[in-house]
Amino acid sequence: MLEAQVEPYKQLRDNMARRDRGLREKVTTLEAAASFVQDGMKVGLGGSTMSRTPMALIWEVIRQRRKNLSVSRCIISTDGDLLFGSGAADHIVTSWFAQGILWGLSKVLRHGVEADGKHFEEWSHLAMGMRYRAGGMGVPFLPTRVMLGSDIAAIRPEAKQIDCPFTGEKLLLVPALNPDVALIHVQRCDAYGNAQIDGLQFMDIDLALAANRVILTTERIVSNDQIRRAPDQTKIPFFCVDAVVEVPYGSAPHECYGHYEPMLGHMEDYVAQVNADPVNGMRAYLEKYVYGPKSWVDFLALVGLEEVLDASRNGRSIYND
Amino acid sequence: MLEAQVEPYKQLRDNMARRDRGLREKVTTLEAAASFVQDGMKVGLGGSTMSRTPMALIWEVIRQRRKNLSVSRCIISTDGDLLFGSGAADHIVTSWFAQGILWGLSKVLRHGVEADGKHFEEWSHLAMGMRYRAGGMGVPFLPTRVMLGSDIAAIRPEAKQIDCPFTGEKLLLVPALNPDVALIHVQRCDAYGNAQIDGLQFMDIDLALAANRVILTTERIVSNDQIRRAPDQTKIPFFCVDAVVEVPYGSAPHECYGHYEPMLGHMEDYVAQVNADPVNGMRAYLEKYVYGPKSWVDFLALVGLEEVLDASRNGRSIYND
Amino acid sequence: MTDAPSYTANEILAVLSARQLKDGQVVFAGIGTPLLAATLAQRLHCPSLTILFEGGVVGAFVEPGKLPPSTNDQRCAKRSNMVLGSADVLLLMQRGYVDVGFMGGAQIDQFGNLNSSFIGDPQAPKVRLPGTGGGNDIASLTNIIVAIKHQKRRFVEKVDFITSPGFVRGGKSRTESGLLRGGVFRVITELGVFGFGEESGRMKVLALNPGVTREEVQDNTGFTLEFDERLETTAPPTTHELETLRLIDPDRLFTA
Amino acid sequence: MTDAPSYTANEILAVLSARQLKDGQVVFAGIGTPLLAATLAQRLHCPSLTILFEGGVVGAFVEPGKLPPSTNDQRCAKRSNMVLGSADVLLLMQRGYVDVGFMGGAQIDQFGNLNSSFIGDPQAPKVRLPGTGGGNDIASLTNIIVAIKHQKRRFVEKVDFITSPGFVRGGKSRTESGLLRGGVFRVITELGVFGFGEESGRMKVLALNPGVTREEVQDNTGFTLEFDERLETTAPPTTHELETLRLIDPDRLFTA
Repeated sequence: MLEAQVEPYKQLRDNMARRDRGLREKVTTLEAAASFVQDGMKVGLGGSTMSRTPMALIWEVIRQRRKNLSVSRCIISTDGDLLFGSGAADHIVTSWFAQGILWGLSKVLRHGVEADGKHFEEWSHLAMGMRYRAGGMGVPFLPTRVMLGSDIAAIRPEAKQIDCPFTGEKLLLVPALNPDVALIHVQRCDAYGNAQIDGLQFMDIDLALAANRVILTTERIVSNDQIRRAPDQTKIPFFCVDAVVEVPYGSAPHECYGHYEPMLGHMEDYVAQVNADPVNGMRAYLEKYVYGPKSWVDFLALVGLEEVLDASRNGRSIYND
Repeated sequence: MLEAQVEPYKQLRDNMARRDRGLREKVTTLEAAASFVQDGMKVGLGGSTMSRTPMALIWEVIRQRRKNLSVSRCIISTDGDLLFGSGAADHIVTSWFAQGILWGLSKVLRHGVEADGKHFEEWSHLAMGMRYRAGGMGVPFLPTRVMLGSDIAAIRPEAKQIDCPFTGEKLLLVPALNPDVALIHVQRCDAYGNAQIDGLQFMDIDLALAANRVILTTERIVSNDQIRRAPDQTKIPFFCVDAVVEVPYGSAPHECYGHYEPMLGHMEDYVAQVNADPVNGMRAYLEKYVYGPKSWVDFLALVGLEEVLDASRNGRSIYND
Repeated sequence: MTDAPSYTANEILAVLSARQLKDGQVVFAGIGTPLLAATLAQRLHCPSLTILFEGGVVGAFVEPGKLPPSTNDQRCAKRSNMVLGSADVLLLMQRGYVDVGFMGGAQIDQFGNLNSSFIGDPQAPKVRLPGTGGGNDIASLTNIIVAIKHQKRRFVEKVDFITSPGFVRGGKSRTESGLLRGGVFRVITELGVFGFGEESGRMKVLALNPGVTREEVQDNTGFTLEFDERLETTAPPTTHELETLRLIDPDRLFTA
Repeated sequence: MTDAPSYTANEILAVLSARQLKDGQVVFAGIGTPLLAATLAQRLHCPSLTILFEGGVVGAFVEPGKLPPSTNDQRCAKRSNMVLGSADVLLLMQRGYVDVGFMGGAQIDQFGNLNSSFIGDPQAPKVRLPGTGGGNDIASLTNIIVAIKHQKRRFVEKVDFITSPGFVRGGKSRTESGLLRGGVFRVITELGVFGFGEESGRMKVLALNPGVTREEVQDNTGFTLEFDERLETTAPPTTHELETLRLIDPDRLFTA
């Protein structure tokens, strides 16, 4: 699989020309939105580690039994586990893959890569950012001063080292990444897809500009009037966006800045179960929490109201002082 | 003058290493701040056309009788006139140079370039943006798809055309621009220099990151506490900033988003006077409005209280609806 | 029409330009006639036209009677959908989000190249013009409509300087220069509407404005014009179009 | 000291790391010990230390008892000076705004190269580690301090995989690789403080922690260590340092 192949500009523009970029309402259901993701696609995920992960969308993609996805994210976490463990993705492009330092290595990642033929394509964090940024700018690469001299560069011939035509300095050119579809969760957007993101943006803006389709879930759909009262707060313009779904707690059990912190009780139980047995533990988790629930609200109920309310209180406390 | 020479990375880093980037209060006077600008320096200006122009700083730089400046800005306007006309600058790097469409060509520019040996180094607007951005990113160039096939590229051999090593496509690499000092006016910042910009940002963020020194004027100095209540609204981090001056109406007679619109009566009179005679008209304007006043407030008084109040009412009206 | 309304050259320029836009498009508009025409279209047949300005505005709605003196003023941003950096709004165009760019120029040639930099020799210019601004970027990255006054000194065989590329030297020369998409597809003047030969990249007359003859347009042009086989006559500005235009620009800032 | 306070290995790691920072510096800190050490320094001798996190935070102040589970959580951003994109905070380092990077790793070698990617053959790894995150970027772009547990399997002659470059193969090889600035300048472990030979780029012992012998540190290291001519003994963590540390991490998330 040659993931880092750069899309020729003509193709990128032709794909874009076919998109409906007109001002129109795009509100739909989680099921319909997730169906933009088809087998074998390159999928980009918003957020980072346990923050603003588009969990409800990933959950629905897995429920729709997608296969052979190549998934990229700046830092991937539980979402990477679920995508590998469910068989939805066999290729993950990121700079770091684990639940977070509290829980050590991901055994699901380890099992997938060491024993199950899955690929974890590693780039430095800045390189990931520059790959999305090049994709969003409509250029085939961006120059960086990282990865040089390291074995990451050695195993990533998709990046090209050059001597700078201006200074003679060695530089690494990282190739543009234009996912087929990006899944992004935001605090609020309007029905057209004009999105505001509070606090940490991670690589979401570049990702949204780079992707050939963007699906937003949002804690809340607000009026276009409200968006237009503070246009300098819009972080993703509506014409990048192809579908909008209102999904409160759409990042659970991860956090959404200003709304809720991670649901750590659920995360503790999850990690204990899948690290004890990355195959059967994961299978049981998927059955109970992904395939089992009738709806996202049903999933939240399984996480537990107390945990959800605790996470919310912690999340809102960022604005207390 | 070879303006587009790219600073070698070692030199850029060594300059940076010598800067005091610690958290410290930097509030000073307009006179002291403007003295960061020394003869022959490369000076970058924030804002664009008639918006958020760092007019008070430029005014003070001219009063300090600086010479041989090379000044860059995304779009330059009255400020370019004053810098050429006063003799402070002999080289201007920009994409567009005029007062604005209402007043046609700048006769000061025309006189300077056609008859007085001054240089107007033209780049496309995107190229200007990418030059500052490369400078801010610490890379020697950025790739673009503009200027190709045009005579702007023909007269700008400082930009280099390449065949993309990924796609074979023709690209133009534009060289990084790292001004010696940037002059930027903002709506508010704290005493350390953490700055918020409302509305149109233009190229100010990239410029601030690219420059080797940054001088801020601000409508208002606020507490660090206020900045830290909304850290995602900080647009320029304090460690980019070397001096802070509180100068209400610091962009007059141009506009400052949300505070005041351009003072069009003054602009009308100015343009009539300098376009009638770009040498003597300009000399008389400088005597009266730049060298004459005892202070910036004195200058505002010459513009006239009614005009200042009108501009303020119009400026604030952006938040009426 | 018996009581055809009267109008200025700039007014028919704005009205015909507005007619070129389709609802739902994303249009990048320069200052002057382009801004006016896009705003006019938005109030006529394109209620969901998305207007972008170089200052960093996405989804603008300019208020009638409050035309901005440049596309970098706060009036352009008021109650818009998004405000971002100047380079970033141009990058949207490089990425392909924009359908149409809308611009002016001081000089245009048979291949649709625009000059807004130098009259005379660039090394020792007779007139130093203001320069490209975003013009070169718009012309390089998207399909453009040019609104320009029709005068012989403006419509020249070869511009003194290519600020904003059209079909460069005609034929495949635009693509060969590395400009893989976009290009000038319409020129609007007070005399007519112009397109370009698909193979040649040379300007041709698609329609003449009411009362304008072939001779008149040729006489005002510095190179030999082709006329389209299906040459049309432009429908004159309607009372509704003109009234709406005058509502937007009551002070005739851009339509005098 | 007669009543020397007791402490864990992770605690002395955090305290000695904190001591490496100077007031007024700009420090880029990874999760775990680096975050803890930077926060500790800020509460001890560096009240105006500017802490950056990979999640996009500039000028952070982590609240005692509210340690974030990663540097991408909102707890990192609360009441900070600035929040921006993840790539942009790393670009600040590429531009040169950062004085010190502060990171961990799974394996380190004699030239200060760090491995956090693979144990064994990268093509068929025995253990697939989490990867570089921002580690490679920090190590490539700025001067770094590494805080790491001192075990023979971690201190190896040659790392299985260079995730984050130190002095690469020693000598001038770092610069020759294109890494023109930065480099590892301190390694802190529970056994001592280490620097690097200016010419050789090889690790050497600068100081031994209280009660640690030359033999003990050599026995726990997979390559031959040089000892600095002016070998010092680290002053033990003070009661004030430990109390402050325990106030910051009362649940011993990072110091167990």
